[in-house]
Amino acid sequence: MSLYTRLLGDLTGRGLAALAGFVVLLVALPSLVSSYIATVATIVLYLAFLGQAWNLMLGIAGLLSIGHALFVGIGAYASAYLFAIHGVPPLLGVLAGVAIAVAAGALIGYLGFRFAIGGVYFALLTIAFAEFTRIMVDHAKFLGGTEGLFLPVSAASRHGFDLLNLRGSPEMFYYLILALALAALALCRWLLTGRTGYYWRAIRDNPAAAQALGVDVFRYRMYAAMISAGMAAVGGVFYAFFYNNLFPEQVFGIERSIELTLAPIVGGVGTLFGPIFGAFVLTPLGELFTAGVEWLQTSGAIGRHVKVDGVKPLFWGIAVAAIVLLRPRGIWPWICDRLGLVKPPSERS
Amino acid sequence: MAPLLQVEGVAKSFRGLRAVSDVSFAVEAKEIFGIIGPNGAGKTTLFNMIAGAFRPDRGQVQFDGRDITGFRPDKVCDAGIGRTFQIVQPFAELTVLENVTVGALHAHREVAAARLAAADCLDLLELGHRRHMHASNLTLPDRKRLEVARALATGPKLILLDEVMAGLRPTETDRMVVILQRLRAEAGLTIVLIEHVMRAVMALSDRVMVLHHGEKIAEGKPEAVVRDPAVLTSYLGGAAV
Amino acid sequence: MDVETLANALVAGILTGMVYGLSALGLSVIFGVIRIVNFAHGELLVIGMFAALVLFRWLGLDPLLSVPLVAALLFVFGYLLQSLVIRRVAHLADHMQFLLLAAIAIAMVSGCLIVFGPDPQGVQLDYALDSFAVGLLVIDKTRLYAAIAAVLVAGLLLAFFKYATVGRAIRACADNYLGAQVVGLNVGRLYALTFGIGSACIGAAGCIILLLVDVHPYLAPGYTLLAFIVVIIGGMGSLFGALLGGVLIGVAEAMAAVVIQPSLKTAFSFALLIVVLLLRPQGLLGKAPH
Amino acid sequence: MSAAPILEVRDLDLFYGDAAALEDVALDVGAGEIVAIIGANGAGKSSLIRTIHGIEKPRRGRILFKGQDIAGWPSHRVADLGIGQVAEGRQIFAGLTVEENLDVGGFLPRGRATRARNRDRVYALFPRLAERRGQHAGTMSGGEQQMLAIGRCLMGEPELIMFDEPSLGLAPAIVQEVFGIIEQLNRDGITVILVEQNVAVSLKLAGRAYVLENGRIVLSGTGQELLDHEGVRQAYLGM
Amino acid sequence: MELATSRPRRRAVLAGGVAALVAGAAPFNIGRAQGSKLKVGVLLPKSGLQAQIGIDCQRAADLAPALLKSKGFGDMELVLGDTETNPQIARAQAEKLIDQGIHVLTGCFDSGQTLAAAQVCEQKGIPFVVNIAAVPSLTEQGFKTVFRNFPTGPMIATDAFLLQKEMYAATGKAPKTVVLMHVNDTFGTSQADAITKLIDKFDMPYKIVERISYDPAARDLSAEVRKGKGTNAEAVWFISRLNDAILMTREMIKQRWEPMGIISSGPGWYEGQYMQALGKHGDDVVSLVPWYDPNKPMSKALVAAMQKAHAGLTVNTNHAHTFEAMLIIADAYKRAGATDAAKLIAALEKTDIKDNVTVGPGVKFDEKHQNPKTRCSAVQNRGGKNLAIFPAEAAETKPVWPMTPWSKRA
Repeated sequence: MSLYTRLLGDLTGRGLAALAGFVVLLVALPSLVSSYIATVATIVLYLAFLGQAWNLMLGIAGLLSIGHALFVGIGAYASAYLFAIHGVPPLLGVLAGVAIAVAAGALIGYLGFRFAIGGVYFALLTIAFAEFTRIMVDHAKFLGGTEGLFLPVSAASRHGFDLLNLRGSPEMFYYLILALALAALALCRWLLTGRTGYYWRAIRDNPAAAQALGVDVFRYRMYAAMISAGMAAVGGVFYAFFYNNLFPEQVFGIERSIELTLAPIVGGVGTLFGPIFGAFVLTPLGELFTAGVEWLQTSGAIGRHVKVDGVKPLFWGIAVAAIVLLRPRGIWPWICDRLGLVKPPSERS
Repeated sequence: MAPLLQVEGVAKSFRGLRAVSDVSFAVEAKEIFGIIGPNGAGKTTLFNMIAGAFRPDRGQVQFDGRDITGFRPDKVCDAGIGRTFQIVQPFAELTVLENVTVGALHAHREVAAARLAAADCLDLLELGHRRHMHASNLTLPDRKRLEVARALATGPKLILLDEVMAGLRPTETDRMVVILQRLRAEAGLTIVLIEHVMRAVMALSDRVMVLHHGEKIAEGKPEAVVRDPAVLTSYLGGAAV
Repeated sequence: MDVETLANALVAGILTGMVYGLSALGLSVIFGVIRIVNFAHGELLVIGMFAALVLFRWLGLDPLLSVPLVAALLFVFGYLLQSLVIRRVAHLADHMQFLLLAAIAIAMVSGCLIVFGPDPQGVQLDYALDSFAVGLLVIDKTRLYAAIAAVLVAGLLLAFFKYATVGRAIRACADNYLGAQVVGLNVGRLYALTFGIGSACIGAAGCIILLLVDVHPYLAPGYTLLAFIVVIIGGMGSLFGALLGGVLIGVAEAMAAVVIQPSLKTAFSFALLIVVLLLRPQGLLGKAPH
Repeated sequence: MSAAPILEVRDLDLFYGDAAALEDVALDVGAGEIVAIIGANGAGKSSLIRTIHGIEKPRRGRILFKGQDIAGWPSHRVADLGIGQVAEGRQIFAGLTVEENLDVGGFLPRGRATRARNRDRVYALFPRLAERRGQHAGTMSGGEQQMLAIGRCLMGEPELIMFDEPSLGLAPAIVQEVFGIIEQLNRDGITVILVEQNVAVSLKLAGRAYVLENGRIVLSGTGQELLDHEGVRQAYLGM
Repeated sequence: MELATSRPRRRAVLAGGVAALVAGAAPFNIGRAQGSKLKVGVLLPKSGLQAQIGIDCQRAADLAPALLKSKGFGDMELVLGDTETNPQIARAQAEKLIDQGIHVLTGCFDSGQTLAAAQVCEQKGIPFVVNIAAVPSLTEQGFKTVFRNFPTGPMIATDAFLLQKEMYAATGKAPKTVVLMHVNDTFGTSQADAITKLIDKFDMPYKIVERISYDPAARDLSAEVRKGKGTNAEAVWFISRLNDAILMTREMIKQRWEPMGIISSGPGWYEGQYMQALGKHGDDVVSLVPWYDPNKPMSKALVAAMQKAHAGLTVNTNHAHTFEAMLIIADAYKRAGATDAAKLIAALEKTDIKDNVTVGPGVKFDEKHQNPKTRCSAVQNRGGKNLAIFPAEAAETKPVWPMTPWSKRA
């Protein structure tokens, strides 16, 4: 099978056009909008990237992780520590971060699989590891502890472009995360259409039957956990160098873990484009609510001193609950069907 | 020559209830071997012990000159034994072709080759026209056939078929009998089957073993076994009522 | 570390742990029967605390006396939540239930934030700063009262499940769903009742905790995690397990704080959780899955 | 059929997703009868019982119990009309005591007022349950659990009991005992639907029987007619 | 709002819809006409754990434009942001404020949040006058656009030792042992580090017997207090936030821990809400903190304005330093005569204000953009008010030391 068929073979003409249009739009975006919106778009792409990593764990290997911030944090802290303290460029730091995260993913996966901890229990195991790590990093002086770990910035990074050291302008980070998100999409697609992907989907649907067909279920589940952790760590490196500051609570906190599960769940677990689509719905939705609340304030509909901090997350929570109740398979499969972007199985090669 | 599959004195209990006690039998290469017995006789438990789903409490399973007792299911498959499940276990979200491809990937490195081989298996089981349906939408008889196709696609030397005829109409049963006979003749496959449909058992089996309450009560040519008084009693409930 | 400090920490840990156990009971009941992991647990607790706070401000009601009122309020809330919302996602996968409850939780916290603001608020009772001295021990009054109240409420709940026919019917639903349908139990209504009872229990715990802790909306996630740890250690669905888990965590945190370093104490809870998950995933008093 | 029908099933279809489990099923059960339903694994016997009992929702068809159409009713309402079920695998409450199991069985409105009396009757019928009333049901033997399942069902004062594979996993001596109880309950006036793999026994016990294949009724007649039927003998009796 | 009316065509949902959503999220302030007013971004934690403190700081910022205009400074317009007590949101909010066209930023009270915002300002070239934040790295990293008029952690620690010596000498009562209890966050940890590092330089009469760190989000501090009491130290030195300060005090009373006195360096213990929540039990705590000099004219103006706006509210560190940051900005704007960032930064570097609010000779930045001359005071809670007790030149009353035991408070 050619690379083209493996990556894009399932798309209809309309689907290809939509994808192409989407990519073109994303490439052109920074020159079209204000820097604030470009930052929002960067965060959207970052969440889209992490969503795909997380999706491998649940959608593919059937493991619900609510502690994925652990792997993100490992990538972030490892690369930032090496860069800020020892001057090691992130291009090397990413290797260290990924290696540690993959080892952590392997450890958690091993414990989860070998001790047959499934479903909600596995989720809590991941939370426990993430929280435990957070508290440990809180007390790790060499990582800055609660005082935070800071990467040096300067005015030079306003317009600069230094990929080796990941120092540069917001545009550089935008295109970097765009490239990463698209690469992640291609990687997942490539894996899914190959042997590994068949095995993963079989294991997700029915592990006992897969095993009877000669699939080493444990090994392939471990692959999923490790790849997912490794990808999350790459996202963590981006996080560290984009934000330039790391605090344990901000990096490992359970809010971070929950945040990165939202896009794939809303978009559609187990689908490839779902996490990306989910991110593109959710983050702007949140920003919209913020803008809406501000508008209500400036227009005088509600007073400046009314407690409005809660209004945005209140609507946001209601919106997400509505999505779960109305489109439990996620929004993306529904859109995909309605618009005819993907070929039915009978037309695939 | 040693038999292809040799089961010696295997036993299994669940919560103190003996499901299988000290059953031994041997299956020669290219033989079709039937296992019959009333529900709850321990037939499926016996299969699960051969296929690695349960580890026997006692006894040994030899296959192709190797001791495979207590192997994991995937290792048993690697050794050359394919199996179907009595309660069908399709990959519900995958299409029929993809279901069988998972099996075929055991025998073929490349996905493309595996898909071709899977398509062949489907044609053989007369499921070709359903290849793009999702497995969850198949009728029960088609799911049974899918089970067989998937197990076949792994390229086994021996296949364990657990009630694959159940629910088939008489004509369909006859078709399946022909297919299985052809598999033996053309691919040299050895078949061990659990079956309630006596018509199929009688037509297919070289030898039949009868289990009752976890114990072997008879073994031999099918015509002889069904006249065995012990067998008749077990089926007709003897003095019950 | 001297004996006096250790003894005091141990006693305070046990008393606090009983309150932890009560708050976790609600989670355990709901999970044990409905198999729903209530990720909005801490939020319900915070709502209970705010309800008790409002009753204190309006009527000057001691939170211990408002336990029945707040429990009734949360019962209704939980009953409606189950029968109107959660019932609809019962057939969905774990992660969808998790997301729904997380979304509901966020909405609830935000609602509290809008109504009550972010500041910690507490009740000032006449006996708030009193304590008893017994030999080496100095036991503060509120903590002792809270523990007694927690044990009473927990005892009431245990008696309900043991002796009331409705309680037995709920246990039957938890034990065997199909069996419950077969004997003609109205499982949907019993589930709603269960969620209501679990929520009432959380509400009672909220009133009691208000004696010890000032309430603010952001308390919620911490209590959700705490209850999870307690329940998993004790055994999901086991009521005695929840109480035992609560006391264990209460003592472990108190001891870790005085012996090692307070800022590390929650790490011990998580480490304990990991160990229990690995060695005995069903929890100390939980039953092994069938 | 000798007596007036207590249960009539007409045009019943049941689907799981797109797959049909029952198609066009029709059957009649007269008051006081024992009716057997036989068929291979997966033929739809349990699905039929679950649909009658309201646990599965049919796509089409009518289920008339004493003239009232109960198709699509939830199981707690069906049970309260007097339809009981002794389910496959017994489905007792393993973590509850024997007494608590019976208590929950009498939770139905129709059995609530007479709960104490019904319990005494069950204990009289199964003295072994009385001996073990405080014991956790999960710790009892298979036979005792089956007695408990039947006793629990009786707590709801059913007029019709559907037995699903009552002999499964039981030792031969116990199987005989169970069938003896079924006969006795029938003599006491309870109508019985019996689904049983042990085809010969159930045909001997039943006044009439239906054969289910692939979700359709393909044959019906008296128990003896089916015992003598060539196709039934070949398919289910191993001869 | 655009989005509500122009619904994207279905066919183009994938591409156009996303663009519309993103575009729809554009804040309304973009492109607002630029007036001659100086737009000052005020970024504070107004929700989350530090909400009350952020809101407290905001009160002073709100007073500043009118008060400073009356003193002859130019027009200033405040553009507000909320960090939600979260450095990441602080960063995003800083970007958003800059996008909204602010000329200068002030904030963020908390060290972590301030550092995160400082990175954005540095990257975008926007001047940032820190109101409160003590972490040394803020002025050690070589930021070109960041200015701080607040003492660094080591400066606060140094003053804390000096002021204590002064107090012990004046009262003749010094503890021999002290337990240091600090909240485990950016401020608490860096402050505690500075204290343990510097103590040997000052030949203090006491030893620090134990350093106890606790979780800022802790719900219940009974075990923490128990551990502190168990050290049998004669006095206790806290570095806290508001909520934990209240909880700590209650637990100390319940556990009948009667130290010689409570010293605090940092927020929490001097705040109005603290004294309100604890009443008589909130008295006698000594806070060694940056403070205003009640004798300076500008301070008097601030106190008067605050009395007018919020009757009963006493001026504290939060107000003094937030207001002074506004004063520094107004002063630079006046001298620069423009809203241009480069000119403002140049003017800020030449700042030399004598008529200020806080303790010390005035405001003048060194080459690292730190005001090295700003000083701390010792203030004591007395009858619900903060009274300065040291240094002598900025004192209002005599100290109560040792503190009145809990059981003997009327």
